Amino acid sequence: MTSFGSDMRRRDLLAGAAALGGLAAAGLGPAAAQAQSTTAMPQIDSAEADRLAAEFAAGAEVLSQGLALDLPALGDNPAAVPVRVHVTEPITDASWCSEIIVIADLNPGPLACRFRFTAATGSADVTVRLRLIRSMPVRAYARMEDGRVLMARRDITVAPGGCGL
Amino acid sequence: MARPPRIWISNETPAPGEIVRVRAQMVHVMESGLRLDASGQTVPQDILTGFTASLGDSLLLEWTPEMAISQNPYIEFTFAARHSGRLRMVWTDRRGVVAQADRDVTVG
Amino acid sequence: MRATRRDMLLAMGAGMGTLALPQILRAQAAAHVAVVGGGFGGATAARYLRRLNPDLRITLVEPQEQFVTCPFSNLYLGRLRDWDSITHGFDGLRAAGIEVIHARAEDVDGSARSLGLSNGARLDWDRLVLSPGIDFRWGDLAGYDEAAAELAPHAWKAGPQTQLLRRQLEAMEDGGTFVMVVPQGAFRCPPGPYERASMVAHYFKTHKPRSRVLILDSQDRFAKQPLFRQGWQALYGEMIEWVGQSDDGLVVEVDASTRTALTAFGTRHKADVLNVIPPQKAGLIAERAGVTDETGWVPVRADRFESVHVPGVYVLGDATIAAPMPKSGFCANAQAKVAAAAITADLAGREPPPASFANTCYSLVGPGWGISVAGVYRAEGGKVVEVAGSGGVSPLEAGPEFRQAEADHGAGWYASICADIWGTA
Amino acid sequence: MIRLLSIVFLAGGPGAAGAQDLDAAAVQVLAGPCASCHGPDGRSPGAIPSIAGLPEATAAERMLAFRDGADPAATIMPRLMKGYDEAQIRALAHWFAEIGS
Repeated sequence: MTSFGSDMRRRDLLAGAAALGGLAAAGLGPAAAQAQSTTAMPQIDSAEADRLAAEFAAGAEVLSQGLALDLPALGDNPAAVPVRVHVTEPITDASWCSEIIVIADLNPGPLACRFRFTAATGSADVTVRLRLIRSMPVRAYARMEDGRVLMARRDITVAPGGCGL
Repeated sequence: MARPPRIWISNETPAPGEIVRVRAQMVHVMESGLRLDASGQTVPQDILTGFTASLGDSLLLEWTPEMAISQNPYIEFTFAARHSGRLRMVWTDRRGVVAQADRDVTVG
Repeated sequence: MRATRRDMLLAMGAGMGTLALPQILRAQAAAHVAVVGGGFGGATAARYLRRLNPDLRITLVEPQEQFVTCPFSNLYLGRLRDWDSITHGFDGLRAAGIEVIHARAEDVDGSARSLGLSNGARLDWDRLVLSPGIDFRWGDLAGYDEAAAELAPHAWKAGPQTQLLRRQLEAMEDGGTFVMVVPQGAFRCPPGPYERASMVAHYFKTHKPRSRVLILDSQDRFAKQPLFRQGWQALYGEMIEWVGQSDDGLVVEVDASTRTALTAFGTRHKADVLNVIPPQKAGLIAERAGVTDETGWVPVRADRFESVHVPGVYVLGDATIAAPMPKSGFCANAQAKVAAAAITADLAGREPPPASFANTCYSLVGPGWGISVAGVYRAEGGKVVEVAGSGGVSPLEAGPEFRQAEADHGAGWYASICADIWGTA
Repeated sequence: MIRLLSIVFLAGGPGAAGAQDLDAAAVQVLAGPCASCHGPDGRSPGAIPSIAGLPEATAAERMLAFRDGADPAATIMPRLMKGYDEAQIRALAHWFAEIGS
């Protein structure tokens, strides 16, 4: 995923913008009409996402193992894309996850949400629903109490199915 | 508040250490702040800003949603049931606490 | 072998210059195009290839001797159509000079350019068209597998499943509940579930007026939503209840033996007739041909609907990733015409003409109450795009004449497109 | 069956968007979706009007009126015609006029 400008689909953007504008989920009117009433615009690249990631890692080496990111490869409803993030290694009193962030690279605000856990949680497994403005990489970072930073990343094709949605 | 949050919990009487799964969803407009109204004015942002889950005195989870979270925010999480207590979930937005839900968890 | 002959022809053309052109065209005109799938995409492709180049050899591979259309199968459930009227044979295609083989396509070898059939035959092809429709992601929804579908039919491939669902509706006692489960992820015919709910409600209203329709939806919005809801209110009052994801509509498990659907927040809905529309993916042969990607669907070059993975293989219809074009019969038909033109041009060594597509989807809310959505599309930068300013849904404020006209046009569309595809009216 | 037609633009005019691309093969593709409602070659077996053989000027006028929202009785055609420019509409009118003649 490098060039994002050339493959933008109009409907992709419209529906995604409507989703971020907050109207789409309300089911009001055709997508085009919704899109005209939002200022939502995608990031032009992953620079802000990279900055957020670097800030989170704070200099620690980022490991691409131990964290799972589940999301559909095809997002046919950009207003509600289910995303699950979970640490796959055992959570123990000695090794537990204190924080997770989810980044949607090209959303107007790439930081989608943040989770904090405690030693009492005994687990690190969360699912939320995101609105995505267009096809993009989605990533998650997890901070382990021992200082390690774990990372997972998936690309999602946002392609609303149409037919008067 | 249109209605209380919807809660599902995989087991309210878990074995010690059992991983309990929780689903929670509340009604919230999640206005992104990017939308224009009919007169072309920006509709002010109005999103959920925080969610916490605790079991008795133990904090389990803090969630900080941003505007990318879908309308009627949904969260699913797990925790290890190490002691009995009241599972309390609290939702806040700019106005303060907007919803709360409690479930008693009895570890047996 | 085919590829070799093609290469030779190209080499001959290069060597002999323009004088050889007529001979080359004749030789290439005898090329063989195999088409898998006798539905809206495949049968259209076969017929239009024949029209565009009468010298082509065209073989259509379709297991069924009669094709039953998903469009208008909801009207069969509502008793507004009989079975024969949605069933189409292949005599029209044979009469047009297309060889029709009733077998299942089992495997595709994209480099050897051959196709294996369930009857043991192998077909060599110069170009292959796959229009395989959908298959189900059995197991994605807990408790719902092929055996469960015999108790709680999906009826999302028209045929015995559709007839089973109608028999169950007919056997249901007045006062019963019809429950429909609408899946997560892209599925065939986005307005289909809601037209089905309408047609079942029409059947209930006319035969079992104390019964109800409950739609359990994995999403918070659906195709033509305001139009459907307006029509439901006007025609069926409170008979149809729609429950979206935020209202605990997402079903996570099904028990077909007790006809029960369990939602994410733990509500058990007991149905008298349970219709589960399962999560979907491209038809199996697409996977075997190596044209699907990690989404389970088929990425295609928008200007010709050729696979991005396997050159020479064209893929049409519901199996493809063609958004913003929806997964509709009309779109498969439109894509087939673009692909047929591209294949014909390609075999003749010409650039394909610019792609142009349209879609019109009619849904029947009740007798004399039709609604529609339309769109015009073209290819741009490798993607399908909707032409700015085109398309949209029927106006919400339209009167009865408008709804009646759209109901009539829906029937007219069906007659026309069936004539266009199978030569049947 | 489908003749190769040489499209002459009587009214599209030079410089009309896309006109230079409209050879016969292009118009045939453009006309593809019309058959889905109006029947093969524009000859409808059902409730939707046939368009094969309509006089070219009449057909173009009607399609342009649909596009411009000037036909109050129209249902879906305005939404479809907004997807085509004038040169394309005139080429379609010519195509279906020729088919019927």
